[in-house]
Amino acid sequence: MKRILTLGALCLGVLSLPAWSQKTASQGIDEYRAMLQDGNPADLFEAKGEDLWKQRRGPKNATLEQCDLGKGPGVVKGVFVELPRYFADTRRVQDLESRLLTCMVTLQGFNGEEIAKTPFGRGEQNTLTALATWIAAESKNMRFNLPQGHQEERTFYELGKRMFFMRGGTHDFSCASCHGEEGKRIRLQDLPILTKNPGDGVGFAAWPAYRVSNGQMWGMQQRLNDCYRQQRFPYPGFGSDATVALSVYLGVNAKGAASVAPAIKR
Amino acid sequence: MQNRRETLRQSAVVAGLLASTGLFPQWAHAAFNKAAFETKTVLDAVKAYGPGSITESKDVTITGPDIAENGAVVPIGASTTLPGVKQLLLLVEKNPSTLVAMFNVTDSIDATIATRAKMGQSSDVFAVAIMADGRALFAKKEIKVTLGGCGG
Amino acid sequence: MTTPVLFSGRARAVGLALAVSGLSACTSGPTVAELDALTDAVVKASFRTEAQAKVERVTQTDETNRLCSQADASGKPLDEATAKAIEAANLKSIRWPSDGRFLGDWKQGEQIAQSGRGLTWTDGANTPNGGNCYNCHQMDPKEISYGTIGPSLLQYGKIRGVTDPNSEVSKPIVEYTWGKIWNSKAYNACSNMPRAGHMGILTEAQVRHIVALLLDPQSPVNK
Amino acid sequence: MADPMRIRAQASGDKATVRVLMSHEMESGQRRDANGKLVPAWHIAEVTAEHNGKVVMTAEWGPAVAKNPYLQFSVKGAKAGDKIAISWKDNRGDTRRDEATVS
Repeated sequence: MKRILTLGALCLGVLSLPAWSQKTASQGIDEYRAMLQDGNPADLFEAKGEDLWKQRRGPKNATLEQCDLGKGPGVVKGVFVELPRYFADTRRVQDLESRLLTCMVTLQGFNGEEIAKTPFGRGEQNTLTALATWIAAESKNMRFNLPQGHQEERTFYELGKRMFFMRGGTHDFSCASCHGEEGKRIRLQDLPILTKNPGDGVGFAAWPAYRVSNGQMWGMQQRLNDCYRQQRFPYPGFGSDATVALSVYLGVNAKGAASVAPAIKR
Repeated sequence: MQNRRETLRQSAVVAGLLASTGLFPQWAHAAFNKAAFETKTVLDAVKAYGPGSITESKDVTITGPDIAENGAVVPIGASTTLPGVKQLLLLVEKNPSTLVAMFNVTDSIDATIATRAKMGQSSDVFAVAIMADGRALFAKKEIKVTLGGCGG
Repeated sequence: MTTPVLFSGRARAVGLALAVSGLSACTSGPTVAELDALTDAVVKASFRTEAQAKVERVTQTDETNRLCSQADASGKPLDEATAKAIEAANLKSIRWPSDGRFLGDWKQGEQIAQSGRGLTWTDGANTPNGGNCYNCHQMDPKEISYGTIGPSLLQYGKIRGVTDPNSEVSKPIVEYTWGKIWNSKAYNACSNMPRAGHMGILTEAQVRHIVALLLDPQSPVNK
Repeated sequence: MADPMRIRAQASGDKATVRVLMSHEMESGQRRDANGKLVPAWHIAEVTAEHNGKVVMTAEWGPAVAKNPYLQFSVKGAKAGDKIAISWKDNRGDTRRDEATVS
């Protein structure tokens, strides 16, 4: 794990700021976040993703330009705000990242199982993150509208709801422990309510995002993975049905929210 | 706005051409002053570029947030309206080494630059303008560093 | 299967494909019971053990978590009798201090309250666990970086009239405080709060320090 | 080779604002790896900005510039169609040069 040592030490004892009133501190943090909006390093990953989409790669030396992300082969604009969805060819509900992986397997000949097992931030996982960043960016400011026409999409919504409320781990946490009520926060971090549309560019509508704390670009799969880590849950498989179902639940709830992805986050 | 795809394509071509013809810019303009980046105080860092003392000045401005949610990325900037500025320095007093960045300013740019620094802890942050006449003028601002949620 | 199994575990792929394709033929959609069973299958297939985060943490959750999760997902709170039964079972499981001492050192309690470490798959197995208290509660007024998922605990002991935690009159509050930290579900069946003692998050000594942070008149919480 | 920079240069009045994002680890030299060994500093050390081929600014950076660095400055007299080039060199000797057109 990457962490600047001096900052790592802070993590144990978050600095107390005695001279600061509550209001001033949160205003100060809003000001800080606003300052970071101009010049989001996600741009670097976006450019890389676009390049990777058009590059001949893999054992089949092919591009991804014929990849079908839900709106037909090669259509990129607008797909992000309608994923996850059901795909007839794989007969599965897939999110952006698991669908991209399918295309890397079918079009380019990559070994999907191997890539799914690769830790985030390494090898072809970096490819998936960059691709997801670019594809998300192509739907910037569009509004979420996940399809629920297919029975399996509705089943996955119900499954995702159960995942969202599932308490477990050593701390009995569920997603709802932190994201089930309006206006709550952990430390100074505001928590979006995810049982309904939390607003434009919040929650599901903000990932992939660049995280300033570790200088990493994260897709939704990694975001959910880290939620589960902090929940003290065991490790969710990349593109597993649990994570895709949860995404369907979050995405359907976010209907109408404008996407700001790729965002910049703390 | 400029089409990004075109920009990138151009960039790559230019980089390739220059690499093959050896036309990379002359690094002599900015030979890295390693000693300056090893100093532990604001004054010592400034001394590494010549001036022997520093004076606070209203004509120099340091920009940055009052509070940084994460010390890994803290937006800071330096500027001055004074004519005759030669160099702008950005420093974080309590970092292991104080100097963050030094900019050689020419008449072709505004004496206003902004970047992002790492901060290990809450600290005074300095902008120093080294003038053509050898004076070093500074402005400072305290930036508090905290972290938001911390699940471990 | 005609479609390639791309990256899923074999058990998951087979189990789910059968379950879902069976369901998709049915126009009215799966029943609640079918969905519950499917959820169990998906959980089993999706999660794996990583370092100290064992898969049993989700495949073998206890009755308390199971019933509360179901209630949350359905949007219907538990009925009174079930809630009382859960509380009674959790109350029975509380381990009271072995030496009769409820209060430790509030200064150590503050450190434990600050720490959010421990028990994730990236924490070393020997990392001392933190209490995560400030993530959800306000405590020492000097710490402004506190969460609001739980109630503010500012002046916790003072507003409950605890001037001498060792006195007989303070006993019910002291015991409740210990019990709440040890097993929050003993007092509120589906509380959001972890069961710090019961689930082995904090040791007896650590719980003692947290109790002191909340009840010691010298603690900044009560200043 | 390092990944390309993202350079945006926008003319406004008699100058152009240049915003640059660079792809670089900017390893602080303070961090320890899993074995407790200090990870050596690895950072962009020298930066040069050119306007139509003429050097308008140079800079020296230490490892305390944040990862994936951001730089903003304004070039006097730059107008739409002009070229802005940014080059960097890190303390391992890696270099990168990218160019953008002022819009």
